[in-house]
Amino acid sequence: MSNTEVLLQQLIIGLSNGMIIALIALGYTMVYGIVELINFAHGDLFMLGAFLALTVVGALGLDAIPEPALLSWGFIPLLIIVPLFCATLNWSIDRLAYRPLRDAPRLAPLVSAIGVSFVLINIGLFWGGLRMDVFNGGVAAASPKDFPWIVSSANLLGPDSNIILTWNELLVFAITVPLMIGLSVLVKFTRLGKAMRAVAQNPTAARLMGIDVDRVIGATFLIGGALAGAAAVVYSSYNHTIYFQMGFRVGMDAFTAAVLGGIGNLPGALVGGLVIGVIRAMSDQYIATEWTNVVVFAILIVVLTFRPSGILGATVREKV
Amino acid sequence: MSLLHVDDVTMQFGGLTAVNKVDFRVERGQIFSVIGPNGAGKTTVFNAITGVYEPTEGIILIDGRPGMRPVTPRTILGIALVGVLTAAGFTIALNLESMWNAAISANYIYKQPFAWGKAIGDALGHLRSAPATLTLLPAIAGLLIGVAGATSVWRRSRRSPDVVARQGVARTFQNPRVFHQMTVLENVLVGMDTKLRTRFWHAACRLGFKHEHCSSVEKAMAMLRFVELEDEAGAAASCLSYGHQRRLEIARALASEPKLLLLDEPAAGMNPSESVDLMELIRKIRDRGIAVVLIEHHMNLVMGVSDRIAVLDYGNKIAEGTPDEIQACPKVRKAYLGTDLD
Amino acid sequence: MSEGPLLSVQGIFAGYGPIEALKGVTLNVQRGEIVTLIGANGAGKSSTLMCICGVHRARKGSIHFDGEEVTDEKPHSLVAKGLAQVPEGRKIFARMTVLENLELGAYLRKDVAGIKSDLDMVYTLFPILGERRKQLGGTLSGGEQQMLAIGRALMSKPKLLLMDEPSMGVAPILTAKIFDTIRELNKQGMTILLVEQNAHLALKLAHRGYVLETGEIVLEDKASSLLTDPRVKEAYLGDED
Amino acid sequence: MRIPFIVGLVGLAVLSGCGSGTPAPSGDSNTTTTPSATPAAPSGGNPSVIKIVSSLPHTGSANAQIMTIVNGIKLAIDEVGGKVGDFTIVYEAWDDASPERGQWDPAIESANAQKAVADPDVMAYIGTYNSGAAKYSMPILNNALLLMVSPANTWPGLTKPGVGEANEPMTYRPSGKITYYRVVPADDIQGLVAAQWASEMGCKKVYVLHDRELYGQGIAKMFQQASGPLGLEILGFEGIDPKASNYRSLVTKIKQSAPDLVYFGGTTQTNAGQLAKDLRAGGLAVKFMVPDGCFEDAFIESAGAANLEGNTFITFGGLPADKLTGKGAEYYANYKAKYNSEPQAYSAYGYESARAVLEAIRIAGKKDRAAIAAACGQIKDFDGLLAKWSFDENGDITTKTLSGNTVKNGKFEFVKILGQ
Amino acid sequence: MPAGGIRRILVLRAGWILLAIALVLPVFDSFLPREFQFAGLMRPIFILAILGLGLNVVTGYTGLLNLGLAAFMAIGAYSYGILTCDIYPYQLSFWTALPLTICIGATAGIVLGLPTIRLRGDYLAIVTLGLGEIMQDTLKNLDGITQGTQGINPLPAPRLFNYQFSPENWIPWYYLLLAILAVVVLFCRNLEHSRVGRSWIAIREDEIAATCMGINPVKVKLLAFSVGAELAAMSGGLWAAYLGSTGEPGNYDFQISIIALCMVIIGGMGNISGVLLGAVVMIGFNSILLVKVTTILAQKGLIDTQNVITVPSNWKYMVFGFALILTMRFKPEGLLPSRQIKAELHEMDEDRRALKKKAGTK
Repeated sequence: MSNTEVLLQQLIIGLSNGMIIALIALGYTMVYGIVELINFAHGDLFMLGAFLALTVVGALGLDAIPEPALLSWGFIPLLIIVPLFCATLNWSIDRLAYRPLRDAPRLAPLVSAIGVSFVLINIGLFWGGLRMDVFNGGVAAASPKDFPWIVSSANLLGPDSNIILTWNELLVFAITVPLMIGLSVLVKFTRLGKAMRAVAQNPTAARLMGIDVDRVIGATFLIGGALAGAAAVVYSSYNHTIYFQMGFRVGMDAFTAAVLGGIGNLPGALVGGLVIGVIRAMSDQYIATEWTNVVVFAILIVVLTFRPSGILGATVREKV
Repeated sequence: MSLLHVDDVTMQFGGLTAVNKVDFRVERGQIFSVIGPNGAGKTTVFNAITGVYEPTEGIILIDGRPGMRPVTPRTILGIALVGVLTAAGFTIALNLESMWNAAISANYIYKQPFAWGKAIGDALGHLRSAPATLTLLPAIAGLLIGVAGATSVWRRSRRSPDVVARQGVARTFQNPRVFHQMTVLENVLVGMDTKLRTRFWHAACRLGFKHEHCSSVEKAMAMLRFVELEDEAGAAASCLSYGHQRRLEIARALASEPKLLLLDEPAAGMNPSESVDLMELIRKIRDRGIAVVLIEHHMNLVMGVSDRIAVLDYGNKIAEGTPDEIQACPKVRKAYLGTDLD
Repeated sequence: MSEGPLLSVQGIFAGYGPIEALKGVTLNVQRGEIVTLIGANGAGKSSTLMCICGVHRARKGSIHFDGEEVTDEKPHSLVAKGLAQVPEGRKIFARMTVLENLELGAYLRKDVAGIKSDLDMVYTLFPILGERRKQLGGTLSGGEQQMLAIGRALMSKPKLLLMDEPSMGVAPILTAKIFDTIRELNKQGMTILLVEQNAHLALKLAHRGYVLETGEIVLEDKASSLLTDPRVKEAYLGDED
Repeated sequence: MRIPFIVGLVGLAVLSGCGSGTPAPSGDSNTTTTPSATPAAPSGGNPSVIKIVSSLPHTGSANAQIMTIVNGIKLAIDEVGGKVGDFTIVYEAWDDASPERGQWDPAIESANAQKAVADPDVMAYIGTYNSGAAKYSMPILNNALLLMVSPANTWPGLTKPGVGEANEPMTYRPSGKITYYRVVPADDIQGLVAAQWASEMGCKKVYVLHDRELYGQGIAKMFQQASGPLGLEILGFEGIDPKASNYRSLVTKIKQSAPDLVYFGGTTQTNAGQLAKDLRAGGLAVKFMVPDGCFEDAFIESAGAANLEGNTFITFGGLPADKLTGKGAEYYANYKAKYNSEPQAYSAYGYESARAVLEAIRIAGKKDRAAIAAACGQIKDFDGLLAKWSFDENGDITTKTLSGNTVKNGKFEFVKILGQ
Repeated sequence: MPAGGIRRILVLRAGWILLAIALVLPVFDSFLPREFQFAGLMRPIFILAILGLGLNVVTGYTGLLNLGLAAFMAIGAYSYGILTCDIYPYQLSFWTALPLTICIGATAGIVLGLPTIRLRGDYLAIVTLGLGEIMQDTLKNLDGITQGTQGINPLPAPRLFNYQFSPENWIPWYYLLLAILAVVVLFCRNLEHSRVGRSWIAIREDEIAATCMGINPVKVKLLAFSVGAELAAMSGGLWAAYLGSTGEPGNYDFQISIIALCMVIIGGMGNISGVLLGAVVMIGFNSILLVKVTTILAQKGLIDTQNVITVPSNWKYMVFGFALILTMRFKPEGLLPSRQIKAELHEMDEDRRALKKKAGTK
């Protein structure tokens, strides 16, 4: 492989990974923007989404298809069921664990979120013990699970090309980009989007406008959950391994992306995700894999030294 | 030299000019009022004076000194030091393991005595023989990042309220900002912070701590007596009524023994009789030799107590003068007071 | 539609934590009148309004609006029933345009044509808002923000308008203008409950008035009578004249 | 309202110590124990009962493997009818993992060791699963001269001088006596054998990866050390992040250097499956070799059988259960009959270590820790699962039988015996 | 209000009550049947309580959310390990190494805090969270120095006069750690009631108002950050000494930071007795109660190896999680009421005593 090819290949890998990170980061940033809560359970919600995706794959027999077609039809039910499930779950979590704490001290919902995260991890562990074929009869509940190929792995650039670009990478973009555009449109132009922005800026005033604040916050969790579900499907079909503890690391990457881009800022999440994805790929290639995490956080600290509110974050001027 | 110089101060927020070329002077022992409609930029001027905001243009001098951290040789030295340390840090970080191997692992034989001198020599020798990409490059990068980072961080915190406060400026806020989780007495003690000398280790081990603590508590009680809050000294500040919180804020501000006191709408939410008491209090503060700058809407209070008044409208100063001059000024009547003052 | 007062508050108690802010407040607002609630700071005026519009929950007592019991209703359903508030300190959405702010006022309404005509009505009432419709709310001056807050409340087509300290922090010249607008609105048939620090101005404007002291109604009368009441004069009007 | 709540929670914490159940036979309080060079075993307990405990991580990822080890131990005890001589053998399976770790926890492992030392009935300690955990319990147990037999520790430094750190293994033997034995061959042997096998298969250039864990990095280093003399060229030696979501960037980098074989020192839990997948997805059709940490069904499950088919090679310090003969075949049949399931790789070692403990008790013939620990070292030509074996002077098992395995049709397939 | 008296005593004297219980606990414990004894398991509580007190300074007093305290604990443990273990040339004793460890922790806190301390709330949270993660990576990668995942062992136990502490005998350890904890508590209490503590709390309550009073926010926050780091490093050093090994770098992970955070919040933010109670509840629940329950269930044979749901240890996360959620639901301000309540009870004893003294002299 020539050096240019390597660079191109790493860019493709970095951007694909970055897109997935960005999709999860959106969930963090939306929830943070509206209730100022670091939703620690978000990564684990994403993990449960991946487990559901695998369960659906097993139930529909998608794993039995030996060489999947370009785009397996199975993708469509996955993309409906999993986001729906994650959205509902996220909404219920908000309803049961966070909503009662709206007036509590600031860190109380954070601890509650950590608690929820533990519960979800435990559910993931049990889920891995399901007596289904895709879970190998549930004997090794805690082991990583293989997520079968449901999209063709044939190289689109031809079998002899050194650079690998498959439908898997394209699918990441094909799902993520429209979701992001849709989300921006929703927040900018729809009635719900306006209500969300109003609640984020001033909940009391929003209430006086006749906005049901709890419902709007619920809707935000719903959308954030759906994004996590979509991300779970994309992640699983791209990486093919899921395990019950994966939420923490993926969630941390996503949260870092959200902060790097400027938390509460939707385009910021995208920029942050892509930057982190690309840095990871480049560090793996040109520095050393074992130092990649250190490199990412060193860059985060340097960026925040010069831009304390993240790349796209606006400087917040406190009203005195 | 006047106590406070505000010269051609302009404040812009994202293209919007909140304050436009405002200038005024406050003399020692004077009560100076700033009036004007809401949004005219009065509080913004306060924030610029106290260092909460940095003015886009213009100069603010307190007792002839700008209210920001001065560029001293120490500052430059400090930034240079951060740069050098970052450079050294980067270089050592990149070579840490190999230096350790050269110095410690290579020289130490299990449970044998260790030659420290040789180890240090070996470590430096190793660093000298390492390729430039591992020594010079990180050192230069570290120096650049260190100096740039330190400068950027220092510049951001250059104008900080604490610098202004240490020059003898204290203030209150439009909405009282007392420390809710503290007692009333502790609130005042926080105000005295700049005057206290207790160092960290003294505090931790209670060395020579008692004496200063007792005298500061005594002073704080005197402040509370001055604003007639001594009965509430042990209560949580959050339990105070709105009016009491305002007085607590004044006591806290006075505790720092300021030369200049800025009061942001102290009479908001007071009924006329309370306003009269407040007027009295402000005069008493002035009599202690403290200059007072006042933002207020209660015209009776302003006119009754002020030595001079400045009027702001849409960020511009439209008039300045004694209360009588201001009341007579047609421009002010038109823009602010309304033609019939009833 | 039922007869009787538009709004009737019966002996409500409310508080924050251990502190009792309201101790049995009772008041009525008849259709078409301006009622004012005056009192010192901390007397519970704002708390009363917050209870009426459902943001704060009353511990005891009942609230009837337009003949219906609404004591435990949520703010959004009260807005739907025709109750709007111009909150204390204006509470503009600073990072939204003037137009978006006004549109949020009509959040619960579905009649596109009605919203359009009301928007025009607000623009005629406050021409400055029309000029600045694309500007962010946070960049308006204090008086303009107050107008925007009133306009925003009007966009929900309320039957009763609650106003909390519309003169607070507004230049005397603008205060007069805002009070003129209130009078104008009332002439067009709007019922208004006005909470005001500036007792003198408020009593001059209103038909009736209540005086609130430490969470209790201590006086209730025609506004003109209150203006001359010696107790009121001493405590709230002072040497204004 | 407030007080009952606080009191309740404090009470809960206090009660946790009391629990419920029948009080155990009382003995001297261990508070009177004085420290000294000679161990003072707690007296008391039931003279006719000998307790064997195991300390293995029941929580988390290795759980399935651990359960079959525990079953193996139980099987060995059942085979002797729960009695050795006049002593009734009692077995307790302790957990050295904690929920927040998701794996073994140093605090719990060392607490387990202290608990075992304090209990006068405990005469043998089977464990640990992880070599890292053994470092905590070994000195404590050794000081009390309590026999410790590990079914799974493979870090060479635990027994062999000169392989690990400068102070290993003396540091684990404060009493100066050997009380720690293991029934698995250590990693230096496995690393060597793996390198030999790679060379036999005709590989010239190798890229070595490891998971930066004690086991994985250790064995990768052993592999690297053994490669030099065999003429294998090491193209790279790199640690991976076991929590990363994929290794495609790394695979691209490896691809650039065009190796014949990628060796990964790591386990299923440290993402061996993901690495295998990414090697294939990255279009790198080279041989992939992993050590026995991946010799469990979970590896095939997590990697996806298709990704391993034919070009993945696994070394294992023993034979697969169904390839055992003689005593081993007997064990395999009994296990399947009793538990109605297939044993996993290390189950046989659980069984073997329990048998070694029972044999030591039999040789000692009395309930005395020092005697039993010493007796274990005297086990010679024991009829083991693989062959007859003894413990050498370090406490290592003398068998060096390793098997080379591959994956065929979604199952491990035995290829050959290595290292003989 | 008859309960008021008890409540008052509980709130105001919680520290003394806890100390008294801790002092007599080993005696009480020795009367319990052996398999139910638990006082020996209390030692991790003391060590982690120091960590909790460190976080209390950073998060409880100063309001900086630090999610990477484990990094400083790791620094402490590894510093202690390198300074004492005989595979390195330093080979200091416990009593020299521990203060050095604390100094290293404080320095690390300042160095790492300098570029980040100005970040607002949640940005600092993510930076510290990242710090916690990369510290493990760094310690693993520098295996030439730290032995990587081998851990540094054995580490010498302390020696006091001619007495050598040993892992077998837990009673001396118990009292040693209790004494160190008591010193740390005293240290924190002195700070809390001094100018330093006041400026921390002022910064937490209202940063702008505090700065306008002349408090330099950067200095004050940095001080708090480094005191937190110092206490964390201390607990790391003690932890390593207690276990006789630094353990793997992976042991100092996010879970440790989270446990410390939960201790502080469940106990009651900014309240020393609350943090101590939080430590007892959290660690007691985690390492004593759950372990005992599992053992009892295992003895009763209620475990089916083939089914993940019937293994009790698999439920630990669930129980732990629900405990956190429910505590926050019903006691969001923590188990022990904070300073606020104390203030409402008019009992800021320190100032009150000073006041009384003044009244007496006049």
